[in-house]
Amino acid sequence: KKKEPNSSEKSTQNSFISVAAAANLRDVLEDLKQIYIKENPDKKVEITFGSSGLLVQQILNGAPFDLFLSADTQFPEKLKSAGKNYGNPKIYAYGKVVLWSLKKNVSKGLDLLQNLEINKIAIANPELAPYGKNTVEALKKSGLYSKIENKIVWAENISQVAQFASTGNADVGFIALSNAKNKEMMRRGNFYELSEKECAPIAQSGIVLKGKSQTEAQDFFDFINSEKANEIWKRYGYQTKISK
Amino acid sequence: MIEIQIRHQIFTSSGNKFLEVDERISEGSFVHVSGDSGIGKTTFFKVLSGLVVPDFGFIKLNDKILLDTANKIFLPPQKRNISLMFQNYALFPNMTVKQNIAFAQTEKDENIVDELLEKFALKTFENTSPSKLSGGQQQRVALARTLAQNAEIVLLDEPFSAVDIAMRKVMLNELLEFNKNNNSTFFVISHSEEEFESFSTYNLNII
Amino acid sequence: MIEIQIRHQIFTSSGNKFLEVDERISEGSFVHVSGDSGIGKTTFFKVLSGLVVPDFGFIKLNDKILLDTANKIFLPPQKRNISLMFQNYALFPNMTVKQNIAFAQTEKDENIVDELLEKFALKTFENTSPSKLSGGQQQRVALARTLAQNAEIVLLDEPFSAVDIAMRKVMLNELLEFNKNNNSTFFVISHSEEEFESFSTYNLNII
Amino acid sequence: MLDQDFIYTLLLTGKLALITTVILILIGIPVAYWLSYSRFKLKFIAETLISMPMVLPPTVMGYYLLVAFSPENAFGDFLQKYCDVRLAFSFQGIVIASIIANLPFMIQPLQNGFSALNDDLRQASYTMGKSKIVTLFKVLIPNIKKSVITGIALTFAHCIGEFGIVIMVGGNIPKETRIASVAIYDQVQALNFEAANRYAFVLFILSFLILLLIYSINRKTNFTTFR
Amino acid sequence: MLDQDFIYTLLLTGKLALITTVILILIGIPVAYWLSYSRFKLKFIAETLISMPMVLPPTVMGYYLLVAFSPENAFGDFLQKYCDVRLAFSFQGIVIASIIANLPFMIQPLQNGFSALNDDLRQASYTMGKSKIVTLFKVLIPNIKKSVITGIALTFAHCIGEFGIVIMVGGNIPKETRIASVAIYDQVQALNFEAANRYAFVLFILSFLILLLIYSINRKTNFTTFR
Ligand SMILES: Nc1ncnc2c1ncn2[C@@H]1O[C@H](COP(=O)(O)OP(=O)(O)OP(=O)(O)O)[C@@H](O)[C@H]1O
Ligand SMILES: Nc1ncnc2c1ncn2[C@@H]1O[C@H](COP(=O)(O)OP(=O)(O)OP(=O)(O)O)[C@@H](O)[C@H]1O
Ligand SMILES: [Mg+2]
Ligand SMILES: [Mg+2]
Repeated sequence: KKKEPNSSEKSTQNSFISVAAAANLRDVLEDLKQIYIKENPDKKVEITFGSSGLLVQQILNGAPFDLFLSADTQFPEKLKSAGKNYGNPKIYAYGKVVLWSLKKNVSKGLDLLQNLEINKIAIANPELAPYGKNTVEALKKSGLYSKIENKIVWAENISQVAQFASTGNADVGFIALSNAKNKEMMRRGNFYELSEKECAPIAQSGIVLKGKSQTEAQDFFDFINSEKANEIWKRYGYQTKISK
Repeated sequence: MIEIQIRHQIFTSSGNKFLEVDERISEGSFVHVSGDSGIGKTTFFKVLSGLVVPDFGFIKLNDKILLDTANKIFLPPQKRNISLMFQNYALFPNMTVKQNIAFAQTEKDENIVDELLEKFALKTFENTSPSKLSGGQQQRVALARTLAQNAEIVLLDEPFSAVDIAMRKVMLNELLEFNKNNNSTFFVISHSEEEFESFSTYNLNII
Repeated sequence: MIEIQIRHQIFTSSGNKFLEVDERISEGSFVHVSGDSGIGKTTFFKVLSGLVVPDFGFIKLNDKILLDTANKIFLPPQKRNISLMFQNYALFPNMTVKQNIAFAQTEKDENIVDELLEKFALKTFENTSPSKLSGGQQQRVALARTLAQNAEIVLLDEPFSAVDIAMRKVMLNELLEFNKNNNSTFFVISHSEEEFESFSTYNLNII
Repeated sequence: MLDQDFIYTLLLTGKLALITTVILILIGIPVAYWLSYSRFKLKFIAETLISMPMVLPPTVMGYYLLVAFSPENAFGDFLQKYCDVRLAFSFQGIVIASIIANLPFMIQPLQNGFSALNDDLRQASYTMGKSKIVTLFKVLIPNIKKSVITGIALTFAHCIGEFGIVIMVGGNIPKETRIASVAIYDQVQALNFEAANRYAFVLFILSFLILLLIYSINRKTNFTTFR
Repeated sequence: MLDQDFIYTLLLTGKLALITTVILILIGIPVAYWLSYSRFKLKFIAETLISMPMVLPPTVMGYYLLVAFSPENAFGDFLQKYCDVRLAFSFQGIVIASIIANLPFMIQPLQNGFSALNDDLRQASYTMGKSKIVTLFKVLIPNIKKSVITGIALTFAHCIGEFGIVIMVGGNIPKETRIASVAIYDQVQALNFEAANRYAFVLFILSFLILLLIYSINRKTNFTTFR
């Protein structure tokens, strides 16, 4: 605990795994890490959270990460085509979209959006965030999109949507189920979970990267995908399988 | 009639001392203020003009009370109609010579500015920044500016220290003429006593 | 022997003019520099001390060439061993009176500093910031500081303009004594000609 | 080379920077004046407070503003009910955010300027019967021109580049709150490097030209004779 | 109230801010000196260039630095091969990034200070035989103390709060590049608002105290007699 290896030691000490993960995985991964370390006391796992896009930038420019857990499936493909990979991209979880509100009762579902009391609807930028992309697709499919288009405020990512909605500046917002299950978000507001039919779940994939700790990283990634981990994922609002 | 009573503690070469003035001076006088270096002449001017509030002070100009510390009356410098020529000139670097002089006028009158420029041999520099002038030239600008203000009381802090003898004569005459024509009261600090003996109507020696 | 040849264009009240000096002055002289206001006296001092580079100039102090524009020789102010008392004093606000004087010394000697403080009646203010002094007091600090430097050539730009007559005598005597003891050459700009007539060994009138 | 959207975005950025800078001059001058001339003993505490917007990460600062602007909150509620303004997601909102974020960049140079000025100038103007206002505008400000220019340039430049607080308060609404720095950031996030480079290049050149203009006002050198 | 991690993070933040400020003083004084006293006609272009790091969004600026530092690149490769330093994701890297980002905050106030100083002081010192270096340290710098303090305070505060460029170049590695502003940002992103509040509060108070200390050095008022 006292002596943390620094970057130069990392290369020599193979039991050290450096993970880059999408910011919304923070709580669940911390939990998974604790369990993994308890089982493998000789291993060290260090997780850096950030926006998937920025983490990919860093990896492309030589960041010393061994495993990348993206919030989508595109970024790991990009890393693969850049030849940074050790293994192949693999989906580790699916996220679900929920409609969340601080004050309004959203239990009735999407129809509420047309309500005149709803002025601002926060959605993540579909060009940057897969949750935003799937939300927009869902709204288009239901025919609601054109009716509420002028109420939408675009956020950079789902965290920001959650901030807009949880402070009451946006009346409702589309966030991830995992966000909605956060302690503070649970306490503050209520949410409606969009069914798989209403909105396609968001596949999130990860990829093991080339490097000195690639085999250890693969082991950790396998653990994340194991049956044992399923329970944890569910608790935090992720699915590990979807009905095809 | 100008009534002045001041008592103000200052720190001089011989330790703490009181600057004490108690005078009644009739309007239109030409007062020569003298005293050792550091005795409080400049401070006296700053008290008159309202830039320094003395420990105790009473100043009355005809019926107008400018200062009465006992009754907490303090007319700010802006309302005293007293002009002051600073020992270090305090010319405004952002204005030309002409603008400096014109700025001081309460009633704008370009003719007067031109006249002053002419008399003090400053015409050539009217559009120059005062920072580009020689010491004596700057002093002349400062004097012209103070006169341009046309105040009831004119305070001049060593107005001739940096000019040559010929120019000094010109300036002095200008002052006297101004003094007579406008019936304004002049207080002039100067170390060359002889020069003033002949025409000063009052001698105020600060000790 | 000090050889001075200067030709430098300046802008005066009568338009552009050449400041021209061509003199040979023996070491240890006490030179009284006179001339109309704005004629170029201060500029002449700045050329001597190296703060202004003239259009044409040649200055030689014994065998040392300080300036020779024709041959592109220019000794910077730091290397000329010429001290200059500025017309506006240029005292350092970050230092006390004593520190100002001590700073100028090339060889530190606290006794000399104390002596100067004593002679110019500045002892009481030795730990005061110069910004808190009266005009005359500041001028005395500036003079003391210039003497403390103990340079071969001492340039004084109106050193007595702000002090009273008694103090002026003290300072003048101090200068003369210094001039004799150290065999340094003094150039003094002053408008009170009479005062200098009796003891200046040379008169340099700039026209 | 640039799409229409980005041109709108640039115009909006310019508008935000201009409005912020102008308002900050209007706020900055009296505040800096007070900080310089007041004899209030504890004004160094005020100086410290003015710097404080800088120590919080802009996005976090933005989050707190969101909380303050929220209609759930007394302040935000008051604004919405009685003034019919909603600060979040509006141009007004990002102007306010941007003013807070840039406060120190305007006030600090101005205050420095006033303090460095010889106090005799102010006193001389007063003895000429000039009011404090006339003195401020005719004597003090013209003599701290360099400080004013520094304040304007720092504020302007920071306003262009700092988007954390803006994006947090304003979201990313085209023609309303989407400024150039956000657009560039988005392109970098989406790994569209070429678009990002193109945008950044244009922003850089335009800002360079504007700043060049601001600084060139100040060009004349003060040291003519001495080498 | 605070976990051990956050204490490490605070220490790292302090270290970064301190090192950046010290290096920037060392760089800033000569640069500002040159900008103030050089008679080079085009120096307003240099002034403009110094402000330019501000107009790009910090993350984007960080992105360009990341590319420059990348071992995929000639410069980064050279550093790694021949000097055995890797700038990206290391403490050295974020120091360099932070220096670039804060350049204008140190240089501008210093330059303003030098320019506002009466040039006679410098000339007087020269005629006393004092070298340029002695003059700089004994005469010029002590007389622009207020500007130096402003420069230090602005740099320090901005260094604490600005994380965009740091997170991009340094990632988010505990004890190496993870500074407090990044930690707070992380907590906000993870919607752990209470933890974020707690962290922000501590950071705010600590910065407040340090800035208070810096500004209080400057406290003495210059206007004693005049009301
Ligand atoms: N910094 C400057 N820049 C440009 N011109 C200047 C500057 N200083 C002085 N001058 C001009 O050069 C001329 C000579 O000035 P100088 O200061 O040498 O005169 P002086 O003989 O010392 O006068 P005085 O007795 O009034 O001090 C003046 O006419 C003045 O206008
Ligand atoms: N700003 C100031 N702060 C504190 N003390 C000052 C200040 N200005 C002057 N003094 C002190 O007050 C005393 C009187 O100063 P004042 O300037 O009034 O003298 P003075 O009679 O005008 O002298 P001089 O003929 O030398 O100009 C001096 O001893 C000086 O030390
Ligand atoms: Mg005086
Ligand atoms: Mg002169």
